[in-house]
Amino acid sequence: MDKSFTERRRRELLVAASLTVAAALVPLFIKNPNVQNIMILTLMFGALSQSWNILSGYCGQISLGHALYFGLGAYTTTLLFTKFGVPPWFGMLAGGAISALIAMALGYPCFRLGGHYFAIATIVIAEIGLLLIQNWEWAGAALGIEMPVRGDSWLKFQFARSKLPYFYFALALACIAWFVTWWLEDSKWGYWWRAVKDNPDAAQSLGVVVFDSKMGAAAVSAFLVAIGGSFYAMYVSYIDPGSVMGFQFSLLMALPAVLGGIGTLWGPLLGAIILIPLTELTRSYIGGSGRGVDLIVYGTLIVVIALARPEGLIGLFSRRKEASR
Amino acid sequence: MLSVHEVTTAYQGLVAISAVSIEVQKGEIVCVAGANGAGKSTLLKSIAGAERPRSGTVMFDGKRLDGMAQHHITATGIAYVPENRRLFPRLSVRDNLRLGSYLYRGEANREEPLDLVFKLFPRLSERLDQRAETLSGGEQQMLAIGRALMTRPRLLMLDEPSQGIMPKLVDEIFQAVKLIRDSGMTVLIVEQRMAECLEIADRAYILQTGRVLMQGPAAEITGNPDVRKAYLGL
Amino acid sequence: MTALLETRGVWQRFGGLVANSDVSISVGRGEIVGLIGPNGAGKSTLFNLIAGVLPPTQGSIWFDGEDVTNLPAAERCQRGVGRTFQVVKSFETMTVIDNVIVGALVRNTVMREARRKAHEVLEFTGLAARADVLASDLVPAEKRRLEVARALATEPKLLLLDEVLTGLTPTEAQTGVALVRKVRDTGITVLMVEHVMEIVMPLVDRAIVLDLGKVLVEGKPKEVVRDPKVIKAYLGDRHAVGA
Amino acid sequence: MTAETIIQSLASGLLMGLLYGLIAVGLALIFGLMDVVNFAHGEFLMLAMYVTFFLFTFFAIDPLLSAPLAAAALFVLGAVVYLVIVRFAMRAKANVGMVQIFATFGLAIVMRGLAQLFFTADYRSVPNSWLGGKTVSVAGIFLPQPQLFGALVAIAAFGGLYLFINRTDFGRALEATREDPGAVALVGIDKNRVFALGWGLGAALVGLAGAIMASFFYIYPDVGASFALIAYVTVALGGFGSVFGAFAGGIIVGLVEATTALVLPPSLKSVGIYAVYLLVVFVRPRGLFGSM
Amino acid sequence: QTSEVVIGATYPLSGSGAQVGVDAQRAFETAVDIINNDQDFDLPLAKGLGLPGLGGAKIRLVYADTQGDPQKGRAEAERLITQEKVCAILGSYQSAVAVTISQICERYQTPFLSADNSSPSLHRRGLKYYFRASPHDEMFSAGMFDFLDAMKKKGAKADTLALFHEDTIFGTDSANAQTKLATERGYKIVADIKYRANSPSLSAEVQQLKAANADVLLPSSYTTDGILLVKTMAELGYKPNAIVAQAAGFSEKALYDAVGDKLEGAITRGSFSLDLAAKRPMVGKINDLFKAKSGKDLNDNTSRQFMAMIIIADAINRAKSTDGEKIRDALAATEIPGEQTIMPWKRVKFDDMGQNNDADPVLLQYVGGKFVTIFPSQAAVADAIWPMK
Ligand SMILES: Nc1ncnc2c1ncn2[C@@H]1O[C@H](COP(=O)(O)OP(=O)(O)OP(=O)(O)O)[C@@H](O)[C@H]1O
Ligand SMILES: Nc1ncnc2c1ncn2[C@@H]1O[C@H](COP(=O)(O)OP(=O)(O)OP(=O)(O)O)[C@@H](O)[C@H]1O
Ligand SMILES: [Mg+2]
Ligand SMILES: [Mg+2]
Repeated sequence: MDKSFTERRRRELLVAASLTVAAALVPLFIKNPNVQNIMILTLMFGALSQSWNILSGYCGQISLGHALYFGLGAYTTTLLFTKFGVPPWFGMLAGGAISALIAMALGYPCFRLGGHYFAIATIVIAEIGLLLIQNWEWAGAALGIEMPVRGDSWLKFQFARSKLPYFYFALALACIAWFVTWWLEDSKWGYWWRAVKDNPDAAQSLGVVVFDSKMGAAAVSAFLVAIGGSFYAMYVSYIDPGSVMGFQFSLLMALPAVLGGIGTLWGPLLGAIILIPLTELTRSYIGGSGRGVDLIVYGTLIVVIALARPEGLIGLFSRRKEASR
Repeated sequence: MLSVHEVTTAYQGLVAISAVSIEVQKGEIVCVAGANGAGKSTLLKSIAGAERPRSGTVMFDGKRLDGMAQHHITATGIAYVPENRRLFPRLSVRDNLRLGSYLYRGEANREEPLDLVFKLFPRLSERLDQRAETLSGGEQQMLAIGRALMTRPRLLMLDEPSQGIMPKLVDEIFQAVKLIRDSGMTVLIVEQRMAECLEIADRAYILQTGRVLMQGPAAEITGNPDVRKAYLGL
Repeated sequence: MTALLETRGVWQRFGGLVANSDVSISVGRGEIVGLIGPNGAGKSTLFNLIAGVLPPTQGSIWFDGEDVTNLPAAERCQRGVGRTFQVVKSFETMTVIDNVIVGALVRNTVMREARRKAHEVLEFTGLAARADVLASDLVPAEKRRLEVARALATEPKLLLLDEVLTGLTPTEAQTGVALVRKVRDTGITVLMVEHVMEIVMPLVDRAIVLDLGKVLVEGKPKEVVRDPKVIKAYLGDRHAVGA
Repeated sequence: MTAETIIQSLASGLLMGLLYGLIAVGLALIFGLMDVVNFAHGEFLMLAMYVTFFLFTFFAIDPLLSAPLAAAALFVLGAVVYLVIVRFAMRAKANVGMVQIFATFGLAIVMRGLAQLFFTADYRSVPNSWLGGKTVSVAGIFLPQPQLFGALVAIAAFGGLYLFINRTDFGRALEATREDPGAVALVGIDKNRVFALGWGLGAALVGLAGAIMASFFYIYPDVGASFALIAYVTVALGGFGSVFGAFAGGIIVGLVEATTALVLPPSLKSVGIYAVYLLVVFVRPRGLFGSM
Repeated sequence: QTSEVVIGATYPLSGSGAQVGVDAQRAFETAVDIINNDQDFDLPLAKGLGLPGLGGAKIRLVYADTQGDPQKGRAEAERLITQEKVCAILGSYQSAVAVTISQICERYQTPFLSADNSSPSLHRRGLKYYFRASPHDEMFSAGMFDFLDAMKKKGAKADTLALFHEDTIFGTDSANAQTKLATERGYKIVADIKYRANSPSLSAEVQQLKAANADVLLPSSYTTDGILLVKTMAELGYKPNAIVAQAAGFSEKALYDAVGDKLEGAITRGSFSLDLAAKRPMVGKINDLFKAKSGKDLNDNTSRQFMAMIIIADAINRAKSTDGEKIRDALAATEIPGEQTIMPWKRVKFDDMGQNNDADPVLLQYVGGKFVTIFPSQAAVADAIWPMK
């Protein structure tokens, strides 16, 4: 019994490693920048959703305001770089740390709130963040900030045409998010989170410190999402409050996990692999009509997936895995 | 009156009862007993329409029930009090009872069964404005039965009504069941407390791992030495 | 040695309703104590106070020689209070083994050990065959057993059992009774609520009867069931004759 | 800042707040009934506005008169959305809430797409309705007639809804279904019917709001977005599931919005609403009147 | 020789900016019709079929939907360049999206001709491939203040100003430019109201405008907010002396359809005026062509979009190539006299930052259900009515 468990864990690791290697090879063969862009976005959203999944999927605290942490990561990196010349690598870590701290500071009052009250509080707090940045002259306010283009450089993580560095960065991000989840899944935290999600009263009676569990999940989740935000800022090299901190972004971050299977190890990635190309391709190939057909197709697919597989697409792959979860 | 014929019901492929047949005659109290997980609750759920049988038929007064929606089954005259009672916790006792007569809304005499309910459980009449969730366990059970009676059933199905009830009330509830039968209803009851239950029952079935192991008049079952040993703990 | 658990003049009010009034009981180490009383007498409420779900309105709770009145539930669990819930509270989306691991983590920081401990407890409680089943797929009786298993995994000094043996046939109940004895034999003190006298009376060393939130009678089970106050409030005439 | 400015602000805020309440109450009803946050709520509003617009443009029916028609149309829409989408989304075993959020989110996108396809992306408005642009002025305080009318409708709708829920058998069935949808069959209630009617009713209330809005607001496929978030906050502030909460929440949101704009730059006026929401739930974690 | 020249157009085609994007499609199509077919207009490339410089090659347009999102705009621009092989990109309404698109264009050495972005910072980023033929907010605002100066000289009361602007990039830029000019030219700003775009209600904002009671109201709003602003002003009984708008919503038909009756005498800056048709008949004819497609008259946005297509086609024609760098050089050498445009501009000629500084804005007044040019004097067909009715 114990053996089959360890075996499963090992198998998961193996699958992940093979997938990583396979993914790493793809851009060597597919050079089309548009396809590469879609792959990068897929990995980025996969990683973001995986991070979101830690707080909302595993720990059950549905956050619809994660754009706040994404924006904090993006803004910290960009501001440190443009105002003080700090290389984005450091900005990224700083952004992550700031986000984690803010997540905990906000968690302090918010984690007392139940279900939808918590979700709305996260939306509202993210909106406040958005409005504050939008009115903060030094940070570019509504005009946003552009990362000045200064030619290719690893230190500044800037590459004019090659997408490979971005791709591998995004791949690494997805791997890290996945691995952190994998690792935490079979740790005290992982069990605590799931217990808190299922039944906080029972969890408490079994020695789980509910508040600390939520704080831990929030910090990890916010940290990773902020790294994603930094990556976005470097990749797109322009940020403005509306596009990195908007409510829509919070939803987009949650969507892959929900469609793939919330609270599961593979759900977010699977969801992203299906959803992001779908989003991009419908917009690119039918959005040009200007008649809203892309929205109809995209929205219909979301509805259909949500209805056909309410537990997430991961259910298609193995029913047993779900049962043994 | 009720005839369950070779009913098989499964949960996600796992068969819980297989080819179970039982008969209930009008005016009887029939007791169904068996170990944990024998499928007693599943049998009641299959009759009430809370679970859909995989095969077999359920006939009630000439009507075929299997496949019918649960609320329609209630409307044909079967009232089901599930194991966990399923009261409306934040509604008052009065509203819970009133909802029992939802099928008769608009009728002047919709509250007619209330007399019977208050006769059986006078305590409920004292607590009409209390929220159901604040009742004690026993009172909740009374309310659940009362609510079921308000649907004016011809057949009342009770799933372990004595569970979690203090000894004094257990007796009251069994006495109430007898009174209910005497007022003209038929009762199908699932119980672990077989001794008490067999005292009031006319006939009994014993289920084991999803099949009917034994059936017969209550007295006969009580007298069976195997039953005495295995189920009555004597 | 002091008692393992002591409640001193504990009151619990819910709005106007007094669920516990001036309850002072004590449970000695190694005892099995039965807490009985009519529905709504305040038994589960007292359990909640002991386990730290809410602080008492008044009074104090002492565990293992220390005042734990203001400690949160998780902390009390770490100190050795294990409890089950009358209305079962399983982690529905987790498997049986995972449910138990959560409990085992209190005293085992290494995952492998927690897992081993959990398996051990499942064996002990007879749930081993259901280890990989989702808790939501268990039948009520199994869920109650899971409650016990989870609590045992926390390696408690005191185990609070709230109607875990209901809904069992007499034979099955006997298995349950044996399990409780086995638990006590491993050195765990048990305080249990149960309405089925056939189970409680032979099992407990001492019975405390609660009525209307107050301690009505306390003593050896045989004496308690003969007490006219208990018969009137709780047992009913039938048991008076039987006893 | 003169006293007049303040009074005018409060009056405008109050009128707007009643409208917010009316928009939000449908959401509160649906939420209370089945714990579903309808993310297509704003799009329901959008559709109601288009219904009103087209009735006006093609049949010259004034928004005042078309309000019941819009409500009826939305009633059908709500019931259909429940029967065709939400009913199935509820089959999920875990994370039902999220699945529903995203099913309705998908629906919102589809509705926007359909609106753009059939109604084009153009901005529309009902130019000269009976009340449009008319104002009552009392002692220098201006009260626009459409909003005034809207406020009256909102109060009437709330009153009606209150009586309906508290005084009728169907209202009781609604409450019972909200308590335990799995148990209502035990007393012969068809939960799908109750849910469908609940959705219909919730949507119909949005329909009313949309008809009123159409006489003074612009209309385009994305118009719902402006109101959706406010509606969610209103409902949460008042307390999920509480119809009265939505009413009170609406008034508070309207007043807070108006007063914030007096002290902060107006671009930050929603910060006032958000801050009040946070303050309220930190003190009362279930909103002002919420029970769940 | 290529028989086809592919040009990309990146616009919001769904979402809240969709209406502008959809109208832009019609404007581009009108221009492409004129270029590809033989038309008798005094516009570059109107006569004759296609682009003579490339052997009569026809222009084909590819649209991409940015949804108003910088990241998506960027992705679409890259897709257009690498996959659709466009040789130039036109865009993009929202200035934030123009930032990322122009970056990508720079990286791929593909010219980006900004048709209608008005943020002044766009051309100051040292990009080689960025061009803008139309004015930016500073030029527009300068035009507005020139007009105000002129009115003051005539004795009109225009000393105090109220700024009313939305909080995204357009409103912020516009307000910044206006604030600067007001200080320089000695106007007093008595209210500076920044509001949240697409607010459900503007009563509080209008309250403050009313209280400030400035001589001139300077709104910078998109259509939605414009409609709500005007309606709310009427409801709260606020009638300013004069409105001088920073176009956007105030040059959209939808706004006048909705609240035109309340806007008699409102003034807006613009880059286009149908009055020009009197002097330059082709303007009227082209407007008819556009109207046949879209059901609307050319306006501030669509006219600029139309011109952008003509200008880029002209450059490609002169470059005699679809090579990005050659087109860029041709663009840099552009010199189209004002008469060969449909705009009231002096000419089209880019400075070394890619900005055309000879695109003079005009001021239009809404009188009797249509726009009348009132400033500058060489373009004006009527005197301003001041204060507005
Ligand atoms: N919801 C469910 N999902 C999966 N399996 C179930 C479910 N409910 C019951 N079962 C299975 O069906 C079988 C019969 O269960 P049922 O509840 O009918 O037994 P029972 O005789 O009523 O037991 P008890 O005395 O505990 O009430 C059991 O083996 C149980 O595991
Ligand atoms: N959270 C609460 N809020 C209000 N009243 C409560 C609460 N918890 C318990 N009560 C009330 O306190 C009283 C005691 O309840 P308790 O659950 O302790 O009874 P019990 O002795 O366990 O009964 P049973 O044997 O039926 O389980 C009851 O009247 C109950 O309704
Ligand atoms: Mg059962
Ligand atoms: Mg209890």
